[in-house]
Amino acid sequence: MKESLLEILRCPLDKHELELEDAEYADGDEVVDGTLVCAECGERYPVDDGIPNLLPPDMREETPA
Amino acid sequence: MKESLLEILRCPLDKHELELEDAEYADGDEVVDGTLVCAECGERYPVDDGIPNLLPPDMREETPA
Amino acid sequence: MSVREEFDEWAEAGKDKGMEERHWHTAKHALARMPVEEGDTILDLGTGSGYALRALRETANTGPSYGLDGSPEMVRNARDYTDEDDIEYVCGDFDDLPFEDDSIDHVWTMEAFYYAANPHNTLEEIARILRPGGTFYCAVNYYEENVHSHEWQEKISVEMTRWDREQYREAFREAGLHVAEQDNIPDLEITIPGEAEFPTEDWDTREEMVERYREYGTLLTVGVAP
Amino acid sequence: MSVREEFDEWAEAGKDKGMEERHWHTAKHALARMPVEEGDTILDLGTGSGYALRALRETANTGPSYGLDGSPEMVRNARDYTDEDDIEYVCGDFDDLPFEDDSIDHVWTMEAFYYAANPHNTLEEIARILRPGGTFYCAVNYYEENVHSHEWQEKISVEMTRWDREQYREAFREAGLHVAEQDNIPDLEITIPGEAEFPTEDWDTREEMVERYREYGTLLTVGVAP
Ligand SMILES: Nc1ncnc2c1ncn2[C@@H]1O[C@H](CSCC[C@H](N)C(=O)O)[C@@H](O)[C@H]1O
Ligand SMILES: Nc1ncnc2c1ncn2[C@@H]1O[C@H](CSCC[C@H](N)C(=O)O)[C@@H](O)[C@H]1O
Repeated sequence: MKESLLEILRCPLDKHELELEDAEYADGDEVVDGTLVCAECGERYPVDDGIPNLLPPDMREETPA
Repeated sequence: MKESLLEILRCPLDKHELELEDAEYADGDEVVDGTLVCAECGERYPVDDGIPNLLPPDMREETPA
Repeated sequence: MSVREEFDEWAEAGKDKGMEERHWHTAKHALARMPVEEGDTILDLGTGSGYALRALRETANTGPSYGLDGSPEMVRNARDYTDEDDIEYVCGDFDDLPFEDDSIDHVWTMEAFYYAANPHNTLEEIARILRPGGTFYCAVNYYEENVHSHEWQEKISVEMTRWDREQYREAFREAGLHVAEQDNIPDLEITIPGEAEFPTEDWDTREEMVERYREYGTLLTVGVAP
Repeated sequence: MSVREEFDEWAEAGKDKGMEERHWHTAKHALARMPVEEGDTILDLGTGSGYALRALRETANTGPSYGLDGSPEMVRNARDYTDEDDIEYVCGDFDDLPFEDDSIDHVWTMEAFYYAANPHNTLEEIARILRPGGTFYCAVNYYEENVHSHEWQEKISVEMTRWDREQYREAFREAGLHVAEQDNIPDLEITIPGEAEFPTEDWDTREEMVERYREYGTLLTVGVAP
């Protein structure tokens, strides 16, 4: 994801803004890894391989290996 | 035209309600002849053979015989 | 010649029925898309023979509906062809719609809108009389991208507006209508003669006739009152 | 099985590409009707292989656009297939759209809406994120009138919503969307074998297959945010 995506992405639960933490970049502004944190409720959403995972927490668990 | 058409018909010029004068009826509520008069500007519109003619006055003149 | 004189002549020559037959090829597909509910009030602008209102009445059980036309002779014909009590025909002009604000559920017009003397004003009038959420289905065969229609202006004394697709969208929005859809509806029914028959009276090449009907067809633009 | 598990399996089995190919027959006609302007922001709900956004980018020069899907594997594939910088894919659920209010010009969804756990809530979410005048193009092959689709539920563990045409219109309106259009878009491209080939693996009679594709096709309902 590009960092500019944060302008429109919101916390799925309360629709508040998200802050990007522990970001790793590639090609300048492409975020490949990191965590999106809701500025209001503090819920944390992973960015994995450049893909933000904004599934609500109860749907987010890893697929069984 | 049916008299109930007056609920929705308006003077084309100022969009005010119209009043029906000199009405001749057929089949009960079918107005076959008469005049529609704007309650606001007083402009008069003919009903001929059951058809209300709400062309603005300058377009309404009879076709040359 | 005025709209009235021009189209009174057409009506007297019986052209209204010919148009109905040809326009139906594409009009029926556009009409089928209208989100009409039972009892809805429809206004047909430039109703001609009045067929659209009769069709909607039969297929969708629409309520009190009105066909407006600037030609008294067209209105007379439309009325003659119609048995339905709940369909009324009215003589009036596109520029001064004689209806109350917010009183119409859906406005339909086929091959007529571009005759409006002031189309921007007509769109504002339509936005005025539509209830919130009401739709305006505007179908035209005469428009910029349909190059085969450009010559039509030479055959008629009434001045015609020739917008392209984008101009339609822009004008709708300027008048306060949301644009929900734009589409070309092909005429798949008109008979296109075999290669050997060309040139015909109307067409130099078969290719052009195919493009006119099967590709360009009818341009439909759908607006929605906010 | 959850949406995630079910569709991760589909993605891993490569079913996303198969769906793209089949759905494109009707999806392209619906996409062509969208009143998209250059630079518009599109959201594709249940994006699968992500083809709709790539197509709109190529044909209408759309701006930053987003494909949402509940299956991480689908999202991974969609991203792999896409070179465009301005198209982003996001993992998320229909019931909790992770987007700002009034931030999207048009929402598109093909063969996905009926998987929403709470479709009424999803419609409200769509109405929330659309800007005024933005459209929601909702295309489904699984719906009440398409009797040939009813058995699909047996093949999948995710619960599916089977509304009829009227229920779609009503639900849109309940969520505050105006309904601008409803239409069946036939699939004219799928090969229907000759009479002698029936019954086939999937179809008892040729008639049924013709009805499924050429008549019912894809149900499109278009909503507009006020
Ligand atoms: N300014 C105007 N006001 C009202 N009616 C007009 C008009 N300009 C043209 N018309 C009417 O629009 C019609 C165009 S012909 C199309 C008729 C019909 N809708 C059909 O599909 O066949 C004619 O009947 C003509 O009289
Ligand atoms: N509740 C939900 N939230 C998000 N995505 C969902 C979902 N339920 C199903 N989906 C996704 O919706 C897609 C349906 S398959 C259709 C894919 C694509 N639109 C096409 O036309 O081919 C799948 O990718 C599935 O993962």
